[in-house]
Amino acid sequence: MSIEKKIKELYEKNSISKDIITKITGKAHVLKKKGYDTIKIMNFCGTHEWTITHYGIRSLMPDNIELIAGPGCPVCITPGHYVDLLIDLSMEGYTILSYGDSYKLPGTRLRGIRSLFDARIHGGDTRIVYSFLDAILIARRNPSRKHVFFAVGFETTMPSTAVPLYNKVVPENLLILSAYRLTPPIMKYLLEEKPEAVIHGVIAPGHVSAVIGSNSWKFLPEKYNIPTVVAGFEPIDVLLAIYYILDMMDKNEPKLINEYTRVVKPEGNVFAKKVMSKVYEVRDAYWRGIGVVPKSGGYHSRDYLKHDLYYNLGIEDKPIKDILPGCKCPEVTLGISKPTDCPLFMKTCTPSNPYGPCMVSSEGTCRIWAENLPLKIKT
Amino acid sequence: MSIEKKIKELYEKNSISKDIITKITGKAHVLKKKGYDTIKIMNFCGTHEWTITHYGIRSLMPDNIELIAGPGCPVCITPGHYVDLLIDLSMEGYTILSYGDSYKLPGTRLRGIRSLFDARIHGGDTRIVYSFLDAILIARRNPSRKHVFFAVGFETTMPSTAVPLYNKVVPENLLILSAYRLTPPIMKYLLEEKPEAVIHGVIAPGHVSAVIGSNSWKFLPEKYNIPTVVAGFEPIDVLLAIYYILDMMDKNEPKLINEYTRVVKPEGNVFAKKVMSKVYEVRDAYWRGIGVVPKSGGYHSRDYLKHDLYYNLGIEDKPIKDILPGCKCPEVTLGISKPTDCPLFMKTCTPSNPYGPCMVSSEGTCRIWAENLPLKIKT
Amino acid sequence: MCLGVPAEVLETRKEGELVILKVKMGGVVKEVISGIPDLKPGEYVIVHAGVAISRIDEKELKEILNVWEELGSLY
Amino acid sequence: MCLGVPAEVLETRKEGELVILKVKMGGVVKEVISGIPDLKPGEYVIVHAGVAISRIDEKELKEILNVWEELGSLY
Amino acid sequence: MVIGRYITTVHGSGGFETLEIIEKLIVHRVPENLRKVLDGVGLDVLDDGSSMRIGNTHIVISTDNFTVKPLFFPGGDIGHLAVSGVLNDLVMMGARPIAFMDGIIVEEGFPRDDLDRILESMIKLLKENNVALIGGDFKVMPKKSLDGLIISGTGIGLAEKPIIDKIKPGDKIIVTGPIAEHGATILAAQLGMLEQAQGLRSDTRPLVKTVLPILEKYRDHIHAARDPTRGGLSIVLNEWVRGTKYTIVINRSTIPIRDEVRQFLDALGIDPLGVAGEGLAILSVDNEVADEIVEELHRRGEPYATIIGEVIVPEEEYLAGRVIAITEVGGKVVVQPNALNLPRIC
Amino acid sequence: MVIGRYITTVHGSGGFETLEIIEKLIVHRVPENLRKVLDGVGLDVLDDGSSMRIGNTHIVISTDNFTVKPLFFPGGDIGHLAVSGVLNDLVMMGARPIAFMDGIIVEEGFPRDDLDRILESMIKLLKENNVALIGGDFKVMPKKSLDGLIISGTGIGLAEKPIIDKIKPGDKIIVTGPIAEHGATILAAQLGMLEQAQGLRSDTRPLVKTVLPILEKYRDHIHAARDPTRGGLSIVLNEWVRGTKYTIVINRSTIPIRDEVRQFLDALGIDPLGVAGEGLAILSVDNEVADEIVEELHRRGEPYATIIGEVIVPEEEYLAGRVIAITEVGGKVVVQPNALNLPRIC
Ligand code: SF4
Ligand code: SF4
Ligand SMILES: [Mg+2]
Ligand SMILES: [Mg+2]
Ligand SMILES: [Mg+2]
Ligand SMILES: [Mg+2]
Ligand SMILES: [Mg+2]
Ligand SMILES: [Mg+2]
Ligand SMILES: [Mg+2]
Ligand SMILES: [Mg+2]
Ligand SMILES: [Mg+2]
Ligand SMILES: [Mg+2]
Repeated sequence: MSIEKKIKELYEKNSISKDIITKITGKAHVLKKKGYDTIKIMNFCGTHEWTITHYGIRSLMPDNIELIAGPGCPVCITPGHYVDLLIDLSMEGYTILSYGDSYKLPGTRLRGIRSLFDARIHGGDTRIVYSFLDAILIARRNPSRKHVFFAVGFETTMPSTAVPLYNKVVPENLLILSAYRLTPPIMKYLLEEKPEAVIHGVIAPGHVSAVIGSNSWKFLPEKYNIPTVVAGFEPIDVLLAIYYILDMMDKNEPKLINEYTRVVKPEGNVFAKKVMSKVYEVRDAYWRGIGVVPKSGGYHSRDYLKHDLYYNLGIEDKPIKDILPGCKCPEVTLGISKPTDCPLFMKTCTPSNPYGPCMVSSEGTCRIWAENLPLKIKT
Repeated sequence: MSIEKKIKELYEKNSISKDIITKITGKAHVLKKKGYDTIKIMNFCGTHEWTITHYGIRSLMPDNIELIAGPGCPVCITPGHYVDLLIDLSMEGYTILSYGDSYKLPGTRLRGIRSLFDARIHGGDTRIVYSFLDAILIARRNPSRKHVFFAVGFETTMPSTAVPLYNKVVPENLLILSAYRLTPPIMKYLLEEKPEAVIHGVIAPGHVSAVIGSNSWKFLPEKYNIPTVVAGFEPIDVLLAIYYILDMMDKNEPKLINEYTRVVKPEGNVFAKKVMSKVYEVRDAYWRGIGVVPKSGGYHSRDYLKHDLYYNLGIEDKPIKDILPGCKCPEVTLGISKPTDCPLFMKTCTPSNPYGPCMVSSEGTCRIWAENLPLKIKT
Repeated sequence: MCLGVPAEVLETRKEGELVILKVKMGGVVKEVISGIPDLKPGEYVIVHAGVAISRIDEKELKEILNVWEELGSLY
Repeated sequence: MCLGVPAEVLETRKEGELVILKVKMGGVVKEVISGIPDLKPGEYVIVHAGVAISRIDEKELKEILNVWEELGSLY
Repeated sequence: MVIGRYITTVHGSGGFETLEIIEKLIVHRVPENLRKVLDGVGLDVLDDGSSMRIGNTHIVISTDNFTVKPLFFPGGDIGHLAVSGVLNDLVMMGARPIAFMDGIIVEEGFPRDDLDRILESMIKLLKENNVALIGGDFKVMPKKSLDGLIISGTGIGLAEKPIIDKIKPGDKIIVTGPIAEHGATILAAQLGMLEQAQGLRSDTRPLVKTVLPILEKYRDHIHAARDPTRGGLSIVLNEWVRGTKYTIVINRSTIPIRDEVRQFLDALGIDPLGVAGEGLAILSVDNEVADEIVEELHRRGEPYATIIGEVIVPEEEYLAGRVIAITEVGGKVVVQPNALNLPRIC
Repeated sequence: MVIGRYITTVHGSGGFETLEIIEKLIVHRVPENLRKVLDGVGLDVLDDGSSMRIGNTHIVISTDNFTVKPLFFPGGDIGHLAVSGVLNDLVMMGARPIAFMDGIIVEEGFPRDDLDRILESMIKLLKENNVALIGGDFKVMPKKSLDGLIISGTGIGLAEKPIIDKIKPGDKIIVTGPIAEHGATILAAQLGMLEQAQGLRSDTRPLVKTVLPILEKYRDHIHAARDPTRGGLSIVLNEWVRGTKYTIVINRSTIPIRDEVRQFLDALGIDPLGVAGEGLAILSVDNEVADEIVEELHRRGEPYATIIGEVIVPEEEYLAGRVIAITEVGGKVVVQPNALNLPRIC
C-alpha cells in the first residue's frame, strides 16, 4: 500500500470514529462514577479546535466532558500595536505582506483604518501571501520598494523565516516584523498564574511538536500531573487523544503519549531547531490580552537585525493597551470564558465584521464558535 | 453695445458672407480676363485651413481660385525623433505631457509603439494637457517623478513656456522638449528654395502675428511682390482676406494688409517678444520632411538649460530619417501636392489610424481633407 | 496654426512674478497664464494654449464689424 | 494552531544553501521551503505556511492505521 | 480598418470603429439564424435595442454599460445616466419602458455615501417614469482593478410595433433638443475646467414623457429614431445613410446648440456634431407630418425641436451614403463619422 | 450588519452581506408595486432571475456581471463563464434560454487576440446551446481604470411556469455534480499555484442539456433550484431556509467533491461548502421523485448527482431557518453562510 493511499485512508478512517466515541462514552461514565462531574480537556492548538468544531465533536461528547480551547491561536494573541505600525507603514508606501489569518486582525484603534484589510481599501499596498517564499519573490520583483513581512506564529511557523534568513536568500528590501511566540512558556504561565483555569487533560499541539519535539511537553504530566497527548488533526486523532486522556485519568497515571508519531518525534526537527536558535533569541514578550510572559517571544538575533523591522525603523517594540473595550478575548483565549459569555458575540462582533481579535482568525475561538455553534440536537 | 455682444456678432455676421463671395466671384472673373487662369492663394496657418475646410469655403470659390495650405501645422513638421525619445522616456518612468495635437503624432519607427498614444496603451504615463500651466500643476503634485512637456508650436505657442520659465515658477522635475519653430524663416525658405510653389497671395497667420506683429510679413510684398493679408479666423475674415488679395492683384499693388486689427498690432506683443528673446535663442533647425531651415528653431538659452530635456539627458538633438516610406507629407506640407495625390490617403492612412504626420493633427492638411472633402455639388 | 479663442478676464492673481488670469471661455472658467502686462478684469483677450497672447481691441472690433456690414450691403 | 498538510515531494532544487521543494498538495503543485535536511522525491512531508516542517514516517503511519482499526473493531 | 493588436479608445468611441469591431469580432461569428429570435430584430440591424414578438406584443430589450467619469457631474450622475440611457434606447425603438435591471460594479473601498446617492438617483428616475426594477447584480472588484464604479443596465419595453431605423427619401431630419450638452460637460469636467458652473450642464434625462408619446402617435410616419450618445449627431446620421442610395443634407446653422457649449468646444477645437447628448433624439420622419411633429414636440416640452435637414436622392453617385452639411456661409462639406476627438491647441 | 462607510469585498462576496446591501440600498427604496411587472417575479423574491408573463408565456430574464481574474483558467475563460452563468440562472428558473445580450468592457491596450478568444468561446457556447445573440454593448475604458476586461450578460428564456424557490418540508436536497470546482481553480490560479495542471479545473458549463430537461419534466415536483456560484452550497441552502420554520439537514460526507479539490482547499484552510461551482445545480425536490430524478440526472450526463440532505420541521425552535450538517464522524454543526474565505496557515 502506497503512502499516498495510506494518507487517504487516514481521512476515510474517520468513519470508524463512532466506535471510539462509544469507548469514550464508556470511560466518561466510569469516571463520573469516580466523581468527575466535569472533565475539562484543553486543546492547545487552533487547528485542534477547528477539528473539534468543524466535525461537531462537542455534540458527540458525553455530558461530563468539556472540550476547552487554550491560547492556541497566534493571531489572537499578536499585539495590536504591531498592526497599527504596519497600517501606518502601508500608508507611507511600504508593501505589507501577511498571511490570510492576520489580514483582518484589528490593531488598537477603534476608528479609521483598523486592519491591513482596511488599509488596502484606503490605498495601502497590503497583500496576502501563502508563504514567506512568496514574500521573497515579490520583494525581488520590486527592488525599489520596501516590503515588510508580518511574521505571526508559534514555533511551527518560525522555520519559514528562519531557514531563508539563515541561508541568506532574503533580499535587502524585505524586512520582518517578528511576532513569534513560544508555546511551552504560555502553558506554564497559565498553570502558574491562572489557578482559576482547571485542566484535567491537554491535547498538545501536533505541528508545534513536530518542530520542538514531543518531549517539550513532559513537564505537564511530570510537574503538574496532567495527562497529555500529542495528537494529529483528523477527528479520529482527536477522539483517540480524548480517549487516552480519560484512560490515564481512570488509571490515575498521568503520562505523555504521542499519538502523532507519524509526524512527531520525541526530539522534534533537529535541523529546524538549530536554525531557529541561530536566527532567533528568546526574550520576555507581550501577549495580547494576557500580558508579558517570561521567555516567550522570538526576536531576531544580532546577525539578522538588518532584516528586523523595528531595528530598521530605529524605534522600540513597546506594547500599548490593546484590549478592546468590552471584548472578552483575554478570558476566552485562556479557556476561562466561552465566546457566548461575551455580550458582543454575534452582535457587534461577527466573522464578516470582527471587533475583537478572537473573531478574526479562523482559529480564533470566537470565530470558530460563530461559524459552528456546538450543537447537541436530535434530528 | 458690449464687447461680448460684438464678439457674438462676429460669429453671426458670417451669414452676410454670401455678399462677399459674390464680390470675390466678380474679382476672379476680372482677373481671369486678365489671364489669371489659376490663382493660388496660400494660407499659412492650420486654423485658417480649418476655417476654409470646415466652412466649405473651397466649394464656394470660383474656378480659377485655388486655396492652398502651406506649412502651417506645427505638429506635421515636428521632427519624428522627438517622439521616439519621449516614447522611450515614458517607458522608463517619465511622465510625458503633451497637447492633444501631438498625442497621436507618429515617430520614425514603423512597428511597435509609434506615438505617445500608443505608449499609454503599453503602460507609459503619457497625458494630454490643455496648457503648460496644467503641466506645472501636475509636476508639482508629483515631486518624486520626472515630467517632460512636449513644447510643439510656432511663435504663438512660445509664450506658454517662455513666460513661466522667465518668471521662475517651473518646478525642477518638469523638463521641456522645445520643438518650437519660427514661421517667417520657413516662408522665406519656401520662396527661395522651392520655386515650383507658385503663390499669388498669402493669408498670413493671425495669432502668430498677434505675437510677432504684422510687420513681420512686410517682406512678402516688398521683397517677393506677394499681396499679403493678416487675417482673423471667422470665415468672413478669410473671405475678406481673399477679396483683398484679389483686389491687390487686380490693382497690381502688392501690399501688406492687416484685416485682424482687433487682435494684431504692427509691432505684435512687445512683452511676449521680450520674454521669448530672453528664454529662447534662434538657431538653424530641422523641419520634418523639409530639412534644415536656417534660423528657424527656438532653443533654450543658457540661463534656462536646467529645464531643457536634451541638456538634462546629456544627449544631442540629432534628427534621423523621419519621412515615412510612401508618405507625401513633405510635398503636402509645402503646398506642392494635395493629399489626394498620396496613394495612402484614406487607405492605410486615416484619421483614426494615421500613418503620416499630416494625418495626425486636426490642422494637418491630410487630416483636414479626410474629414472635410472639399465638395462642389448642387443639392 | 494656433487656435485662439476670445475670453473675458474675470480675476487676476500673481504667483511670484507670474500673472495668472481667471478667464471665462464659453461655458467654462479656466486659469490661464497672462502673456500681456497690466490686464484688468473686464478686458477681453485671445487665449492660445492656456496663455492670453493678445488683447481684443474694442475700437478695432467695432471697425471690422462696420467693414463687414458695408461689404455685405454695398453690393 | 498551525495548519499542516501532507504533500509529496516531486523535485528538489537549491538556491545557494536554501533547499526548495516542488510538492504536490491535492490538485496543485507548489514550491515550498525545505525545513528538513536530505529530502528526496517520493517522500511525504507535512507542509505548514510554505515550509516542509516534518517527514511523514511511513512505518508509524501504518501503525496508527492499525491502532484505529483495532479500536474501531475491538468493541 | 485594421483593428490592430491592441484595443484602443478609438474602438470604444462609438464611431464606425466601434461598429466595425462589433461586426468583425462578434456579428460575423454568429450564424444568421442566431442573430435574432421570435420574429424580432437583433444583431441583424444593430439598432438602439433588440426585440422579440410574443403574440401581438413586441418586447424590446436594450443593454448598455456606463463607465462615465466623473461619476457626479453638473446635471446628473452615472446612475441617472444609466437609467436615462437605457430608457431612451427603448423609447428610440418606439417602446414603452416597463422594467429595468441593473448591474453595479464597485471598487473595493468605494464610499458608501456615493453609492447611496447613485442608487437613489437611479431609483428616483425609475419611479418618476413608472418603470419597475426587477433584478440585477452587485459586485465588488479589488482595489485598483476598477476606477470607482460602473453600471450595466438592461431595459425592457413593450411596443405594438418597434421602430426599426430605415430612412426614406423625402424624410425630414428632426433634432429634439440642443446637441452636445452632455459630452461638453463631461469633457470640461475631465479637463478640470468646471471649477465654477458656468452654463455647462449635462442634459441627461429620459425622453419617456416628451418624445415617446409623439413616437407612439406618429408611429407609421417615423422611419428612424436614435439618441445621439457616443459619437453624437454625425455618427447617427452616418449610420442611417451608410450603404443606402441616399444623401442626408443638413443645414448646419439650424442645429440647436447653446452658445456656452459651442464656445467651449470651439476653444478646444472640437466639432459639436461629434459630441454626445443624453437628453435628445434624432428622428427621420415623413415630410408631410414633420412640421406637425415639431409643433407637438414644442407643446410636450421640447421647445428646441427643429428640422435640421432632409433625406434626398443625390444626383452625383459619389454622394450616396454620405451626410452633407450646408455650412453657415453656404459652403458644403461632408460630415464624417469621426467619434474620438482630442482637444487641440492648433 | 452595519454596512460601514466604505464598500469592501465582503459586500460583494455573494453571501448574506451582499443580500443585505441589495436589500438596504436598493430593494428598500423601490416601492412594492415597482418590484415586479406583468405578473412576474422581480425584487420581491431575488431568485436566479426575474420574470414576466405575456399571455401564457413566461419570459425569464437574468443579468449578471463577470469580473473573474484570471481571464483564462483551466476549464474555461471569462466569456465561457459569462454565458454559462447567465444560461444557468435561466435554467434554474426552469426556463429554456433563447437569447443573450453581452456587454463587453475592455481596458485600453487589451490584446486583440485575447478579446478574440473570449468572444469566440462565448459565441461557441451560445451556438452549442442554440441561443441567439441579439444585442449588446462594447466599451473601452482608459488604461489603468480597469484591470483587463469584464463582461455583463443578460439572458432571456421562456418557461411555461418558472421555478420560484420555495422549499417544502420533506423535500430532498440534490446536488447535481461535484462542488467547489470553479472556485478552487480560480483561487489556485490567483495564488500562483497552477504552474502545472494537477487536477484542478473549473467546471464552468451550461446545464441546458443535462439539467433543464429534468426540470421541465418534473416541473411540479421541483420546489427550488439554484446554481451554487458566489458563496457556494452553504449560501444557497441558507438563503432557502432563512426565514422559514424548517431546517435543512445535510449529510456532509455524501456531498460529491473530488479529492484534488478537497485536499487543495484543506491546505488553505478553506471550507469547500462556501466555494463556487459553475457547472452544477442544487435542487429541492419532492421526496417521492427524488431517487427518480437522481437516476435521470445520471442518465442525462450528470453521473455525480446525489441526494445530500432533506428539509425537515425541527423539534427545537432555534433550529428553524438554519442549515445543519451531520459531519463525517456523526457530529452535528450549523452551516453558516460565510462567503468570504481568506486562505490561512493556522
Ligand atoms: S466575540 Fe468578539 S468582542 Fe467578544 S470576546 Fe470574542 S472577539 Fe472579543
Ligand atoms: S495621407 Fe497620410 S501618408 Fe499620405 S501624405 Fe498624408 S499623412 Fe502622409
Ligand atoms: Mg441609442
Ligand atoms: Mg443598446
Ligand atoms: Mg444607449
Ligand atoms: Mg449576480
Ligand atoms: Mg432606433
Ligand atoms: Mg444563480
Ligand atoms: Mg442573476
Ligand atoms: Mg448567476
Ligand atoms: Mg451601447
Ligand atoms: Mg432558483
